[in-house]
Amino acid sequence: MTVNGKDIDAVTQVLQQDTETPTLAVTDLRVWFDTPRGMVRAVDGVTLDVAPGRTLGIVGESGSGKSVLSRAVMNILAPSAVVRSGSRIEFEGRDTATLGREEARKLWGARMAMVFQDPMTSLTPVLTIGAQLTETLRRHLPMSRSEALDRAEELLEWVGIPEPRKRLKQYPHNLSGGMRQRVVIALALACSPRLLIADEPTTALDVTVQHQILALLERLQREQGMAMVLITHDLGVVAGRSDEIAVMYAGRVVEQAPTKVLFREMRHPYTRALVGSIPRISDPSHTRLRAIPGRPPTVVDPPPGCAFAARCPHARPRCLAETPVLTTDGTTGDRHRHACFFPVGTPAGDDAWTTNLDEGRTAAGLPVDSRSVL
Amino acid sequence: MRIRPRSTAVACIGAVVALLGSACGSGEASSLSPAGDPVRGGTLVYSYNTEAQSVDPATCAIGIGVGPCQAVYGALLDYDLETGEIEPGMAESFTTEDGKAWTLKLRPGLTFSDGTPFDAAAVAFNWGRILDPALLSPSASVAKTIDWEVVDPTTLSVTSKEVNYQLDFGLTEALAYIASPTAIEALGADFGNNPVGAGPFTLTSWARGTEMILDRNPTYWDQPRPYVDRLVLKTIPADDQRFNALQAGEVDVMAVTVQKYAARAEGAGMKVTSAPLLGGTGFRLSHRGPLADPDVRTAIAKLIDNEQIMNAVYPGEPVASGFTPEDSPLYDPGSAWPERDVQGAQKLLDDYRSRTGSGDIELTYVLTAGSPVLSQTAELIQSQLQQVDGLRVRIVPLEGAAFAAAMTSGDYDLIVSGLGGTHPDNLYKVFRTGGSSNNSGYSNPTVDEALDLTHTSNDPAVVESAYKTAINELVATNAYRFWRHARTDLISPANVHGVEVAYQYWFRPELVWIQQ
Amino acid sequence: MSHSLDKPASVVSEERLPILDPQDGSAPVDELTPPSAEVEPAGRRRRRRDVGAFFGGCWLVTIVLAALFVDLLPLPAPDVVGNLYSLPPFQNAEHILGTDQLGRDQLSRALHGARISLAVAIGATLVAMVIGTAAGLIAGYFRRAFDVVFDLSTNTILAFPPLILLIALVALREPSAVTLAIGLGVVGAPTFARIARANTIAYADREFVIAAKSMGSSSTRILRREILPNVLLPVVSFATVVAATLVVAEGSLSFLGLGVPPPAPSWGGMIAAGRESLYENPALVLVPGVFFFLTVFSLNRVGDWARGRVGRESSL
Amino acid sequence: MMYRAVARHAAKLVSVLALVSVTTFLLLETIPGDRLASVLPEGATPEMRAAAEERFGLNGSLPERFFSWLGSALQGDLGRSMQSQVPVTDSILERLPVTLELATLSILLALLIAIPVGVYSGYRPGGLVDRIATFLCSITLSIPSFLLGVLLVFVFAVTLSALPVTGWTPLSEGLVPHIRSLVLPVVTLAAVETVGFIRLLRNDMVATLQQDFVLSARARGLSTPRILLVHALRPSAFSLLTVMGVSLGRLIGGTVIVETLFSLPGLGTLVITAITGRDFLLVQGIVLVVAVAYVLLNALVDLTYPLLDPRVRTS
Repeated sequence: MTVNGKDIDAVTQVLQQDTETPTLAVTDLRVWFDTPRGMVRAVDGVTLDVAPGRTLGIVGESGSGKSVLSRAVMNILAPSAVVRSGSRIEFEGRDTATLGREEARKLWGARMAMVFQDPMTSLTPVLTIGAQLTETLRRHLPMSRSEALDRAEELLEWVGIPEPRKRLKQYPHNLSGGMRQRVVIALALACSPRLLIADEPTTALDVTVQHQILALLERLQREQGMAMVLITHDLGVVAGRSDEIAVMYAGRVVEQAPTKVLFREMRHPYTRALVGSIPRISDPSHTRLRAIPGRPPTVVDPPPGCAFAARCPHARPRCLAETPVLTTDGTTGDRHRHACFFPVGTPAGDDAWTTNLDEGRTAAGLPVDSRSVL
Repeated sequence: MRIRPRSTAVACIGAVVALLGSACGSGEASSLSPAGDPVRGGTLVYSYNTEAQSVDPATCAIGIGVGPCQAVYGALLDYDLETGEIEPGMAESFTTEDGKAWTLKLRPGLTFSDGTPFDAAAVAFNWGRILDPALLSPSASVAKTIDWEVVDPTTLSVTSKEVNYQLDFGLTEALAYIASPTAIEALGADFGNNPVGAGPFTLTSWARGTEMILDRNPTYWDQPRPYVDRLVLKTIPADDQRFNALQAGEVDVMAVTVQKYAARAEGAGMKVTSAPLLGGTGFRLSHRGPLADPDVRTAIAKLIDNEQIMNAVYPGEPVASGFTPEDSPLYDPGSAWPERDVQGAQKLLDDYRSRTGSGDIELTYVLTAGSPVLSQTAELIQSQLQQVDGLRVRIVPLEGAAFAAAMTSGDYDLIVSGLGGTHPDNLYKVFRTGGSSNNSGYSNPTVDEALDLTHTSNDPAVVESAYKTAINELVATNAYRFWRHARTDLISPANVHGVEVAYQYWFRPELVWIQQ
Repeated sequence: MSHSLDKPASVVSEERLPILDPQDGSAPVDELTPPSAEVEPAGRRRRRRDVGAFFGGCWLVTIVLAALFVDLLPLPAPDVVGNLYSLPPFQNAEHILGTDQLGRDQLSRALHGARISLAVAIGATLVAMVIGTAAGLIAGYFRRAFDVVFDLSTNTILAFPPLILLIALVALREPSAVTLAIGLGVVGAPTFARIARANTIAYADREFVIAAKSMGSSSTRILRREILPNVLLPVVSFATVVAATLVVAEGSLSFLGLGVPPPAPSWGGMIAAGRESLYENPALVLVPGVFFFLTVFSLNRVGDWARGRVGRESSL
Repeated sequence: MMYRAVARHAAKLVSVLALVSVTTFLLLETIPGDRLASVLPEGATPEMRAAAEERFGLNGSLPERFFSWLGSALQGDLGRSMQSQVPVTDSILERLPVTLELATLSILLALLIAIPVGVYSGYRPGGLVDRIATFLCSITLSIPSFLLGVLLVFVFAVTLSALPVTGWTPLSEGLVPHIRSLVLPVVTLAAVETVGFIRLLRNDMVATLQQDFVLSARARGLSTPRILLVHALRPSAFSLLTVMGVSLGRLIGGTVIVETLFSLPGLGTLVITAITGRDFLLVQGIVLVVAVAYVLLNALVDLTYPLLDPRVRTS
C-alpha cells in the first residue's frame, strides 16, 4: 500500500531506525559571506540530520540559503565564504572539519556526492562523457583505464541510457537535457556514495523528464541504501518523495517534520503560506493564486526577531524583538520542530491572528483582512 | 666620383661614432717583429659592416664589392698604397712607351679553377662584356677609353684613345677582374653568385647578410700563397659588436673607419694597419643658383668650424686642417682650409645680395637618412651656416636610393660625400670637366689642365706637382669641404701577419699568414 | 556578420588591435562588450582603476600644455648647439635634464619632440577615426556589397605588414609630418572601422531606427541623426588607445630614421641617437624614453577608463 | 559544410592577396625620382638606362608589367633582385627562417609565461599574483619595442655584458651561441604578446571558473590543479589559439624593428634595405610572402578552430 508514492514498509522502517547514527548530522551551521555591502549571513544556524536510506527534503524560496548549505556540506564553498566557529558537520559520526587530507579525498566525491540543477552546464563541454566518468572513477577507486571504461558503461546502463558504449565517445552537447542529467547522476553515483545531495535536480527539466529522474533517484537510493538530501523550491517534488521535510527561510530552518506530519500538522505560518500557494486541481477555475506578500529579506546584518515577521500574518511585537528557536511542542512527536512564538493551529497562534485582524494590521505593519488568511 | 653612391653612403654610415672620453692619438701601424717565415694553414676571418651585392667581375669593381672579387679573380695589376707603385698581379707586365700604346703580357700556362685557360682571349672576352649596357658595369666608363686586340695567347695590345699614363691604375680595379668565359656563358645571370676565377680563393658558400666562405684555389699561380686554407668574410654592421667579436677571437681582420677602435685595439695589444684615403668625410658643393658665385662659396667655407664638428661628433680624432694630411706625399700648405671668419662671411654674403639684389639664400643639405652621426653633423653645419643672417639651410635626409638619385643627377646644393678611393687619379674622374663622376658640374680650367698633365706626363715629379696644383685650386674654389681625413684601419690580433690595406676597406688575403 | 560574432558566446574571441608591429601598445579589445566582469568586489576595483586614469589624465594635460607653450617656457631653443656635450641630467642648473651629443638641452628637445609626436599621433588618430567610422557606418548599415568591400579592404590593410606599409608610404615620399599623419591614419583606420561597423549593425535593427525608416527618412539622415551619435561614443572611447598605438608607430619610424626630418626633434629620433652612446651616457636614451613611456601609459590608462565608462552606458 | 568554409576562405585569401599585390605595385609605381638610381653606375650611358629598363621590366604599360609579374609570380618566380641579381625567392627563403624562428620563439616564450600567470590570476582574481601581473602588463604595454630593446641591451649586454649586443650567430656555430644571440630579440618581441595572452587567458579563466561544471568537478573531489588545467584551461585554450595564430601572422611582418635593432638577417632588415635601395621586385616579393603568411595563418586558425572545439564542431 502506498501513501502518495511511499510504500508502507518504508515508513515503518523509518520508525525503527531512529537509534542508528545519522549519515549526515549538521549542528548550528553558520556560513557568512564577506561582500562589500557587509557580512551576508547565507546560512545562520542550521541543525538537521539524515539517517541512512532516508530522504530529507529541503524546501525554501531562492536566497533562503539551501544551496549554500549543500555546498558547505560538500566542502565546495566559494573562497569568500566564512564557516563560523561552532558549526559542525558530521558524516557517519565523523566531524568533517577534522578529516586529514587523505580521508577528505576519500570522502568528497566518493562517499558523498552531489547532483546540480542545470544538466546543460554541469558537464565539462570539452571532455567526452567517457573521459569524465573514468576520470572520477580512477580518482577514487584503484582501477585500470579499461576497467574504468567498463564500469562507466555499466553506470550509464544503470541510469537508463540506451547504447551506453556509443555515448562514452560523445560530448555533452550531443545529448538531450534529460539524458545529460542521467549522466550527471551516473557521475555522482560512480563510487556508490553513502550520501547524495540533489540540489534542484529537476528544475531545468520539463515535467515528464522530471518525473523519470526523480523515480530514477528513488530506485538508485533504494538499491544503494544511501541517504539523500533533496533540495528544491517546489513543494510538489518533495511532498511525495521524502521521509522528512525541512523548510528554510532567510538562512534558518523554520520547521522540520516527517512529511505526513508537516502537511497535516504544520505549525509555522511560512510553511502554511508555502503549502497554501500550491494551486490544486480541485480548486475552481479562476481562483486567485495566493502569493506571499513582500520579498525574502536581505540577510545582511538582519534585525533581531523572526525573519519572517515582516510578511507573517501572526506577527506580534515579540516576533520583532526575539528570535524564535527551533523547538518541539510535544504535540506531534519529537521529530516535528518549528521556530515560531504563535504557531499555526495553536491557541497562541489563533489569538495573535484575531488580535491582528482586529487591529487590521500585524505588529510589523502588514495590512491584514479576513481574506488574506492563508 | 669613383665610389658608387650607395657604397659611399654605406661607408659613411659605417663610420658610427661613440663619444669616448678616452684620449687616443693617431697610431701608425705598430709592426711587430716578423715571427719567422710564413706558415701555411688556418682560417682567416675578415669582417666589415656591409657586404658585396654580387661577385660578377663586371659589377664588383666598386667600393665594398672589391673584396670578394679580388679574392676569387685576383687583379691583373696591384696598387701598393704605401709605395704608390703599381705591381704586376695576375698579369706579368703592362708597359707603354708613349702613354697611348700599351702591351699586356700574361703569365704563360695560367688556368681558371675550372681548368679553362686564363689567356688574352679571356681578358678580351671580359673587357668586351663590360661594355654591354645591360650589365650596367661601373667599369664601362674606363673600358670605353681604350681599344684592345689579342696578339697571342699571352699578349694583348691595348691602345688608349688619348694619352693616359695613369691607364695602368685602371687595371688595378676597373678592368682588373677576369672570370672564366666558359663559366660565364654556362651560368648566365647566376654567375654572380657562383663565380669561377683564377684568383687565390674559390667561393664555397655565401649566406647573404651573415658570411661568405672561400677556400684556397690549388691552381693559383703564386704558390705557396695563399697561406691560409680558408677565408671567411663576416658581415657585422655595428662597429662595437664587430670589435667585441674581434676581442673574442671570432674575427682576425676587422675593417673600421672610426679612429677610436684603433686606439682601444692598440691598448689591447693588437696590431693596427691603417692607410689614409683620398679626401675625407665632408660635403660637396654644387654649382647651381647662388653657389655659382665664388663669394658665396668662400663665405660658406669661412663659416664651417671643423674644430666644433670633431669635438662634438668625432671626439679625440685628429681634425683635417686641409685637403691632404701632412704625412701624404701630395701635401702642400696651399691645400689648407680657409680660416673661420663669421664677419668676413657676412660681408661676402651682403656684397653678393646687394650685387644681385636677391633675398635670403636657402640651401639644401642632402644626407643619408638613418645615421645619427650624419644627422648630428648636418644639424651642426646648419647651425654654423645660419650664424650669419640671410642664409638658411634646409636638411633633407634621403634614404639609400633617393640619395643616390640626388647624387648622380646633381639635384642638391650641399651633399654629404667622401671622395673615397686610394689613387689620386680619382680626382680626374670627379673634378675634371666632363669626368664620369663629375655630377656637381665643377669646371675649372686650371684644374683641368693640371689633371690632364697627370695623364699625359710620364715624369712622376711632374705628375705630383700637377696633383698639388689641382688640389690647391679645388680648395681655393671650395669645390669640396671636409673635417676628417678618410682613413681605413685594419685591426688584427698579434698572431696575424702580412696584413696590408688594399683598395678601400680590403687587404691582400693571399699574403696573410697566421702564426699558430 | 563579422566572423568574430558567430563564434559561440562562451569563447571570448578578443580581436587583437591589428595595428603595427606586435608592439601595438594597447590591451586586447572586444568591440562590443566592456572589459569582462571582474569577480573581485567591484567597489574596491573601480577606485583603483580611477587612480591610474587620474594620473594618466594629469600627465597628458601637462605634456600637451608644455608642448603647446614650450616657447614661453624659460628653456634654451632645442636646436641651439652648446659646448657642454652629453651632460648627464641634474648636474647643471641651466640644463636640468642634461644635454645631447651636440650640447642641446634635452628637456626642451623632449618638449618640442612631444609637440611633433603628439601632433602626428593626434592627427593620425583623427584621420583614422574619420576614415574608419565612415567606412564602418556604410558597411554596417548597407551591408551586402559594401560589407564585402569593407571586409576586403580592412583585411588588405591588415595583411600588409604594418610597419612595411608605413615605411613604404613615408620613405618613398618627401618625409613630412603630414605624410606621416596620413600614413599612420590609414594604418589606424581598420580598428575604428570594425568598431563602427559592429556598433552600426547592432543599432541598425533597433526600434528607433526602424521607426525612422518607416517614416520615410533617407538613409543618410538616419545614419547621421540616429546611428552616428550612438556609434560615436564607443569609437571615441577607443581614440586614446589608438592614439597610444600611433605614438609608438611614429616613434618606431623616427627610430628607423624615417620619421619627421631633422633637426625637428622627435622622441624616437632622440632614442635612436642616444643608442650610440648608451654606455657613456644612458640618460640620452632614458630622458626621451621616460617621456615616451609616461605618455603611452597615460593614453592606455585613460583609454581603459573611457572604455569602462562607455561600456557600462552603451551596453547593448 | 566544411568544404564551403574552405572555399569561402580560399576566395577571401586570393582576393586579399591580389589586392595587396596591386597596392604594393601602385605604391612603388608612384615613387618620385629616378627608379633606376640605385642600380645605374656613375656616368651611366643612355643605352645602359634603356637596357636596365628592359631587364627589370620597367618599360611597357602599368597593367602589362603587373600582369607579367603576376604571371611569373604564380609559377613561383618573383623575378630577380635589382641589386644582387639573386632571385627574389632565394633571398626570401634564405631570410625567412630567421624571421620565422624569431616569431615562433617569441610566441612560445609568451605562452610559457602567459599560461601559468593567466591561469593563476584567473583562479585567484584580485589576488597578489593577479595585481602584480596586471600592473606589469600595463607597464610592458606602454614600452615600445625599440625602447625595450635598447634598455635590455643596456642592462644585459652593456653593463652585465652577459649577452651579445647585436648580431646573429647561426645554429651551425653551436646551440649555445645561437641561443645567446637570440635571447634579447626574442624577449623584446615576446613582451607585448605575453601581455595579450595573459589578459585574454585571465578573463577567459575567470568566466569559465564560474561555470557549473567546475563546481560539479570540485564536488566530484577532483584536485584543483586538474580542474584548472583540464576542465577550465581547455575551453579557454581555443580562444588563445585563435589569438596566437593571428599574432604569429602579424609577427612575420612585424619583426622589422627588432631585427634592425639587433641587426639580425631576417625579412625585416631585408625589407628595409629593399625599400631604401628601391629594389622594387624584392619589396614586391617580400610584401607578398608576408601577406600570404598573414592570410594563411588567419584562414588556418578559422578552419582549425571548429576541429578543436567540440562545441563548435557540427559532426
